[in-house]
Amino acid sequence: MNLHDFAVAFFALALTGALVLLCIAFLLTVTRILLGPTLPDRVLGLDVLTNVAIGFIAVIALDSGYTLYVDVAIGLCLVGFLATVAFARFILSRGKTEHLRREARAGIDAEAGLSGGQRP
Amino acid sequence: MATDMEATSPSVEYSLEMLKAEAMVTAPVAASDYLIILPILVCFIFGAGLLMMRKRVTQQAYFAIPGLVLLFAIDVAVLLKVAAEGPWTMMMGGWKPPFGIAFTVDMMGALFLAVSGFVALACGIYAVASISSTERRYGFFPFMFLMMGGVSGAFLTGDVFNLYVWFEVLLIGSFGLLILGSQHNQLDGATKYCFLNLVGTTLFLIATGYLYGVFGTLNMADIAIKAAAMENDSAVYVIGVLYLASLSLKAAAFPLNFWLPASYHTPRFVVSALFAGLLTKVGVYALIRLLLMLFPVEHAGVTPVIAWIAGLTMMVGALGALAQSDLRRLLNYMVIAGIGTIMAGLALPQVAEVMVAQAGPAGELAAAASTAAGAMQTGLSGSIYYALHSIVVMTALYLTAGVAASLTGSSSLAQMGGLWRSTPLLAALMLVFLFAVSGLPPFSGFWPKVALVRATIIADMPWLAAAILVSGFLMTVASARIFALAFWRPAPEVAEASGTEAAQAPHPSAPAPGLYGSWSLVPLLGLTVFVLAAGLWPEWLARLTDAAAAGVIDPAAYLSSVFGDAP
Amino acid sequence: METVLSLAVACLLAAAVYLLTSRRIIRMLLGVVLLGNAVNLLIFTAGRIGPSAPPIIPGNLSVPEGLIANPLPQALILTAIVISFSFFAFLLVLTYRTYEDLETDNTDEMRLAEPEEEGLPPLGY
Amino acid sequence: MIGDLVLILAGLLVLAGSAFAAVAALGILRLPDVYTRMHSASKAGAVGAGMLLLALALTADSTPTALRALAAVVFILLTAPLAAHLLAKAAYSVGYKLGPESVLDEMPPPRPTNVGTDAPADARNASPQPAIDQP
Amino acid sequence: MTMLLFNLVLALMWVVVSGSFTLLNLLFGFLLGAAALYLIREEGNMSYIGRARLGFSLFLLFLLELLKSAWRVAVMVLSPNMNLKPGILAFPLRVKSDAEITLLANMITLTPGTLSIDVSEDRSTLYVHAFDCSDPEAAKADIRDGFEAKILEVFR
Amino acid sequence: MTGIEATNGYIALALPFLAAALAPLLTRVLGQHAAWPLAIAPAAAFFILFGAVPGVSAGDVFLFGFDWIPSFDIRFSFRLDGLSTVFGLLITGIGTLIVLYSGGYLAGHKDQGRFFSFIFLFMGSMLGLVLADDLMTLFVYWELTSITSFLLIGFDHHREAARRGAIQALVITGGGGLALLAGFIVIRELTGLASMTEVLAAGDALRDSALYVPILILVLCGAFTKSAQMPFHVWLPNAMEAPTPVSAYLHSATMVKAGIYLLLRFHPALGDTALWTTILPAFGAVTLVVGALLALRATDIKITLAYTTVASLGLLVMLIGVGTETAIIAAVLYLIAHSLFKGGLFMVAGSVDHGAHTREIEKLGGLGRAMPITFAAAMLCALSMGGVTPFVGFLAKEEIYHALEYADPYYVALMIAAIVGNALMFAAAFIVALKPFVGRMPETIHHPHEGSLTIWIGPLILGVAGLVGALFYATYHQLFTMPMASAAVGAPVEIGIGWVPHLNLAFALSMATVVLGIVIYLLSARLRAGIAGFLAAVGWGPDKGFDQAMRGLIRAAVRITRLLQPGHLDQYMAVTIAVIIAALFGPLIYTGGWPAIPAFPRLHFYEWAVFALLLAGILPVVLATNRLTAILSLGIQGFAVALIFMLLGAPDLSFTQFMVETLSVVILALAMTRLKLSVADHRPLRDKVQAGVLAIAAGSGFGLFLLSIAQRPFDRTLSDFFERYSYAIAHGRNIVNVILVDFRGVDTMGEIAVVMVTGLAVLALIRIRVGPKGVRYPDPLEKTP
Amino acid sequence: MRTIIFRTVAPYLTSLMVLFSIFVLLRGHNEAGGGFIGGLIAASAFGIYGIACGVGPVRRAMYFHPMSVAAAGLMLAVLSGVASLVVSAQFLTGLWAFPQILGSEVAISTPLFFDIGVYLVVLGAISSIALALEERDTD
Ligand code: NA
Ligand code: NA
Repeated sequence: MNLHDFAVAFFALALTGALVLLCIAFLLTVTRILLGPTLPDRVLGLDVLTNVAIGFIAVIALDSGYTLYVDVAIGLCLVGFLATVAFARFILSRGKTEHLRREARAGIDAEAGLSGGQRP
Repeated sequence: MATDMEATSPSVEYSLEMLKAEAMVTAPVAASDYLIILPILVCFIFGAGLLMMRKRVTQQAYFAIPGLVLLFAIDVAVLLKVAAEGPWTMMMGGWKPPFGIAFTVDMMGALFLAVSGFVALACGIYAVASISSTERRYGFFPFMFLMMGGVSGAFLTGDVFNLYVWFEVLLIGSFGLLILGSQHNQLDGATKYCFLNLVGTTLFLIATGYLYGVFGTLNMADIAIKAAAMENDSAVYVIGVLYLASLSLKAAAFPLNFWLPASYHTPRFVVSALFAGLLTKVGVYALIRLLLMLFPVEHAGVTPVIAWIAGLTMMVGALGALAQSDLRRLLNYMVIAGIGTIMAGLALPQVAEVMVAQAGPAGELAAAASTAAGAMQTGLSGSIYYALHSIVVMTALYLTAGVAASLTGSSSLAQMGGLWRSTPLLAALMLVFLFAVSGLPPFSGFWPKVALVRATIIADMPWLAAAILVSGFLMTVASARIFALAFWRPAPEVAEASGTEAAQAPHPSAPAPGLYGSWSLVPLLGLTVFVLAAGLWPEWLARLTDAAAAGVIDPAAYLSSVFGDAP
Repeated sequence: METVLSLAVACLLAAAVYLLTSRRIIRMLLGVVLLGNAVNLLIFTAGRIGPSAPPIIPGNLSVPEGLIANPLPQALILTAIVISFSFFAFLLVLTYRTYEDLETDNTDEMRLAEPEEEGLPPLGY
Repeated sequence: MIGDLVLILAGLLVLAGSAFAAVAALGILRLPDVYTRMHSASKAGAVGAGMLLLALALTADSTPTALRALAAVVFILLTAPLAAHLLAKAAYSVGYKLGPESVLDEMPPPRPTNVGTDAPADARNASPQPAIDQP
Repeated sequence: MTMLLFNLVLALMWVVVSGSFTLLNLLFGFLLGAAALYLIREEGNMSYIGRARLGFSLFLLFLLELLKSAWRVAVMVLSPNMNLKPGILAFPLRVKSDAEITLLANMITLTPGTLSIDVSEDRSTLYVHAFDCSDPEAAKADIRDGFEAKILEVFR
Repeated sequence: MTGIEATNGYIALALPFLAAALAPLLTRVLGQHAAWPLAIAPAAAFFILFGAVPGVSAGDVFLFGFDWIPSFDIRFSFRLDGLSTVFGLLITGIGTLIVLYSGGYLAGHKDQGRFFSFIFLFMGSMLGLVLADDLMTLFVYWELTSITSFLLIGFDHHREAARRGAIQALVITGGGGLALLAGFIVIRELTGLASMTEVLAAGDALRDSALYVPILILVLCGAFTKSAQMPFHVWLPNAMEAPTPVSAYLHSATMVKAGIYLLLRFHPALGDTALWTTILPAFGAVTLVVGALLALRATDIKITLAYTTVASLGLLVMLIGVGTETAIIAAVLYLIAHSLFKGGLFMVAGSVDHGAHTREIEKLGGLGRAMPITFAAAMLCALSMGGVTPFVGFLAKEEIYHALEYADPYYVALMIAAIVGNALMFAAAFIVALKPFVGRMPETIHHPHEGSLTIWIGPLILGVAGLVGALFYATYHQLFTMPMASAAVGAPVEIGIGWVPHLNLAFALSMATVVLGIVIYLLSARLRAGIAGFLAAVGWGPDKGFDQAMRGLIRAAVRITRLLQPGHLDQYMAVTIAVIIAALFGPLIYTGGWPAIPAFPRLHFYEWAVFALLLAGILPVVLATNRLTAILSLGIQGFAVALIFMLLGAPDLSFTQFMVETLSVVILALAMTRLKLSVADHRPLRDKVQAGVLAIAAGSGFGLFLLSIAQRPFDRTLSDFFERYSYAIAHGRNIVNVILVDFRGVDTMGEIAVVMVTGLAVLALIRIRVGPKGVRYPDPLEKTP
Repeated sequence: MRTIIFRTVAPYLTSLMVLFSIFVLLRGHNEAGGGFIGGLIAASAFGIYGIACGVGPVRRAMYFHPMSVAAAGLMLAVLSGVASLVVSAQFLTGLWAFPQILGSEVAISTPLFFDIGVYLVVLGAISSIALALEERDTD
């Protein structure tokens, strides 16, 4: 096995490994988004999901050889940021109303051990 | 200029001209052929232009009305050209069929186009008098032009997916018009209208996706040819029925008509008028185009279903009209009844077996040997005629009701009144429109109804003929009630309207009394001209609708306009 | 792949229908988004899943090299995506305004266009 | 030779990047409160994606593509801290408290009047808003 | 001046991103950049010079710290027993200008164990969330002597 | 064409319409005197038609017309034969008098011009109806008479009774009209007969046709409703709400005769079958007797006359139904006589009303001195109506009894009905014509006076005409009755009956009728009370039934409409989706277009992971009880879809999907910022089950059909074309983008129009606002440079 | 969201994104991208600017009302189709010119203007929506 063969084999293996890791990352991130318990947690989850997706795109681009997929990744960078900003803004605004402050408290309760999401 | 530039381009291969000859329609286009694209261009350019000047509310009319006049003139020119020369096609982008998007206009499309331009002009003139500056500022005219762009595109396109796009254009334009004003009932009505119509267009898109999956093409002429070569394909059958469902929803046919009575009475009268005239008819048009022209075999298979839809729609519409106490909501149901009548003409099978049984009893007398094809031709011609009539008359009715409501301050039958005394001309126009919508002679609704009854009787569907006549009867009752209660009856005194009625605030979207001047009568008179012309001297229109129906049943001219004479 | 995609379409559509038949407009809005995605995948699948090479002609050629993914459904879907996004935006703002003015997102409680307490029409003449 | 080394380097970057991404995901799952999770997201997440894009840049078949991948890395690095900051600020302002294991909080509690008002803090932002729905 | 500089940076980025190293493309990028900057003309009143020179060194520092930071997070997350003592520090700022504060805050976020949450309204305090608050003063000193010092050195 | 030029025919047909157009103007200028110039129009039409009489009485048939709607094979054509010409003469002749009468009767009325217009429109319609040859031409005029009578009956529209009468007339006659239309269309389409001329020529074939029964029933529906046969008669008395000239014209001489005309017209073609001779006499006899009894019961002289009209129509239908030559002759004689005397009597009633300001029989009396000419006219008409010689009524009555004098139970029954009916009508005639003028004048009447010339000239002429016709009976028969009867019989007939009584059974019965009539007249007050008591005991009649039917119809309509349009979006949506599912499964099951069972898909593990991600995104969107979780999960499934696109070679799609999905979630968040929505979001179980069933059906159906389509061979021609020319001609390497901006650029044009309109619509939605409490906010001003 | 940090960075991010959006627009004909995506990115850029600095600066930055921008875009797209009518070609037929500018060949074509029209429409309409919503939020 010369260097070239090794490099190619290693790279292929690395890609497979990366895909496995990224699939795991997807799974974990989705779990956080679903578990919550607070809105910032979920938004954070979505932010990480964006990053993982960017990485996934990069790996698929490497795997398939269609490097033009990098453009998709760039687009995702841009709007991923926008999404996080907008959600931050959303969280900030929802803090305004008394009603929602109750929700916020409930969210903190949930953080303190109560189950998330399910409340009358 | 272009040829110059191309010649100097180094990256263009020497064989570019050869390639172009292979892929493109290279012959220069006759100036008159551009007519086919002009309705959309006019709508878009005027719509966009008016949007740019939307803050100059007082000047919009000087721009919008000439635009609508231009649109109507172009539409008429298209009609005249089709009448003189038959269907013609323009390939968008110059790509050969079926690769590019074809715009093909035949008699049916041209008729719908011309009448839609006509009512748009009427509504535009009416709107100048009735639409507030706020509503102009927030885009009444752009919405209207863009919606007309969608309507015109739907009538002109020869490509199924493109038809979907025009549906969406007209739908979003109608959304804009529907919510303009933001009255509470408008918001409620718009919610129902929007969600249900969205489901309808989505179903259309789904069917189109399947269609592409089966045929690999989107050009209507191409599909017609390919479908004719397929024998009883189950997928085509399913697709045909899906189109039927989707377009029935667009056309507000029972049992998919919920959105119409839930919303049409909520926007401004002129908007209701425009909607009532056009939107549902686009659905009917598309149904004829797609189901009857592209899939005649599948259509023949579902004619009993369409007959049921037609009959029930007529009954639902007519009974609904009787059940209403508000004039606008009553008119909503009249729209539906009209759709049922139109659908009756689409319920006639194209296959000849049906008539064999019929030939017997009348055997010795059957001088005019009727065939099922004749039934379909008559019925379809009647349907198209009725649809055109319905476009004009429903528009006219809403507009007239708008003036009436502005004069009486209400659109409730219980509170309107005295108009026969105070505004006899308006009342007379209303009466003409009411008789027309009821299908009484000598107004425009009568002849198509005769044609439809004839066709259903030839096709041995007497119950459907009975349904047409009974719904006409119920509409007559409803019309007579409208006239008696809102026009003949003296206006209820304020003291009389005590108790619950006086306690109620006026209908929120009822316009202020006396808002409109005599300007609003101009479009009404124009519409009346059509109603009378199509009622007293119907031959000009009957000939056109006959040609339109013939063009659908035997689309050879349509196909050859797309692919040339050699298929 | 078609099988899985059909399944995905089925799931998306089922979810969309489930949400669209709700009384809450917010939920219906979510249904609209899912419906849009379902249709897009449907068109994509109807255009068949062939090779996964993107339909882009490499810089040194004038026609694609080998087989590529079917470009036409992609273009159709792009149009459809844009349109459904526009509709979504409109419906969302409509919902927002409806909620502001009518103070509910429950369609059962919105009875302005078709009020509950309608009397009979005039029975006289 | 160089190409092979680059390929191996890219392989290493791919593995490291995906590992960081997975760690970031694990981090937001394991860490106790939203603020600690933010560390994981903004650092490991950004680095993970960045490394994978870097690997793409290394093996890209054309310079423009490689440069675009690098531009994407820069963009991520530019925005990741910003996103974390905004989210953290929003969460804190609204009143999402630190987790119970926290040992210190020197930040003043959110003032009710200030919470989320977004009022312009200085003259520069005092752009007049059209008063629309105030009768 | 600063605008011109940033405009040039934009033009260069355009060339990089579009991948066509021609004079024309640079010119085009410059024009586009100018247009893009025109859009934000109100906000572009930065008042420091020499950013181009310093930017690069800062950026390298950034990258290094970032890598370290990510590594520490990874180690912590993967360790079976996360021994956390998190909390929020109030860090008194010496840097004053918007740009400096922004730079510092972003750097702090990308460095190990810390994350900027907010700047007080009077711009005197930066609130920082830290993984390890067992010794707050030491942590603050780290920042003061590290990044803040560097920024002050570079900018003044 | 000999006797009459087609042009003259068209002129005669057009004259009333011309007058209708001129009437408002003339009335504005000349006031009530406009009646004189206006009367020229019907008079001229009368003379034009009279010009045809010599030819017609010689048995000629004049046909003229032109192709009206060749596309529908409909002609605008007319037929002048004995039947139509005499009808036309009655219409125009009496019409002339009515116009004059209206001039005086409505003198000074502010809507007199409008009234003239309507009555001329009606006259034109009626004339067209009787002259029409083409069935559709006939029908158009038929419906026009319904429409114009609607306007005339509702002329005094401020009164609810007038409005009710108008609606009732329109509903009943209009409804019958639709049946007639159906009948005509059946004739036209299934037998190929397009005109009266053709129908008359094909009588035998028609009677033998299997379609005879439906055709007959449909035609009879039209005729019976128009000619007020029981139980459709209710509209006629209620139509008395119209001004008296209208009653005199429409409800005596013309419109109600349209049905009779139709029966006479169709008699040669459809008559003389068992069905015909059963249905018509049955309806006719009942109508005759009931109408006559109701006439006696009425206290308003106009109503009395109206019911006698009903009775007369019954008599006519009965005679036509009997259908023998004598019966038809009798019908013709009676028809003309009736037009003359009933028109006259109605005008008399109007004059009485005009002079005494009441029409209540109990409050009338002693007017003879004050209104001598009217009294004279009344007596002339009444004598004719009573069948007294030498009046045309006598001729008719004699012939009627001739026609029925057979010792056959069928004829005996009809004869009894005829005698009873005639006697009752005799009494009614004198109640109207004699009682108001003789005896003591009640105190309630002040200053009774004779009307102007235009008021009394009409009834007098009609009364005299009835006398003259009988005296010069030979000419009368020659010119009018024989041509008419010949046309109605379908063969030339001779009529010889004169005013000199011959002692025969008919005369005896005639005398008996008179005697019985006198008795009834004398006992009229008691009889009236008796009938009224009986009716009160019954408590229900078709008139009440009409109201009940209308209300029932509306109530039923309301109930059905509420059921079908309950106002709940979720129900609308569920039904809509259920229908869509049916539309999918119906043909799928019917044609068996199911997919083959697919092999297990072979995907990479990461592809499975992406699909799992999709599922992981969908499930919480559906199931989450927390809205925010649902919204964020929406982002997850969107990402998954985008990744699927990318994996399958669609970078543009993937790019766009990422952008759009994220932006959707973002604007959802932006909009939700202000909504004080509760985060919790529960759904009742019943809802969930219903939605779940629909969801599973829709999902599985569309998915299966998609799979079955994906299993078919595919035609990739279009894409091959795009690939070949994308770069070569369109200079683009991204084929998808080239499709978007070039190959299918028009799609994109529409698409951006959608985007633009969306922007504007959102702006309109947000900026125009009505506050929650209905407060209108000022038009916001935007501050943009 | 008017934190010092965000406000300082946002303008530069915005111009960077606008630049990138134009890049995506112009290369769309040959690689992934195009007017729609470009327009969305540009609208996102203005969205970020708006969130950071408020609606007023965004409105002033765009100078024209966003809906006018959208209308101009539609007009441009339509007119680029009309151009082919001038040379007697079918509507929307692509016309190409490859002039030499400063030594390099530049492709100017009606499809390019069409795509720019798409870009403007999307930019205008989406910004208008975002600004309208944002305005409602911050008053
Ligand atoms: Na309609
Ligand atoms: Na519609």
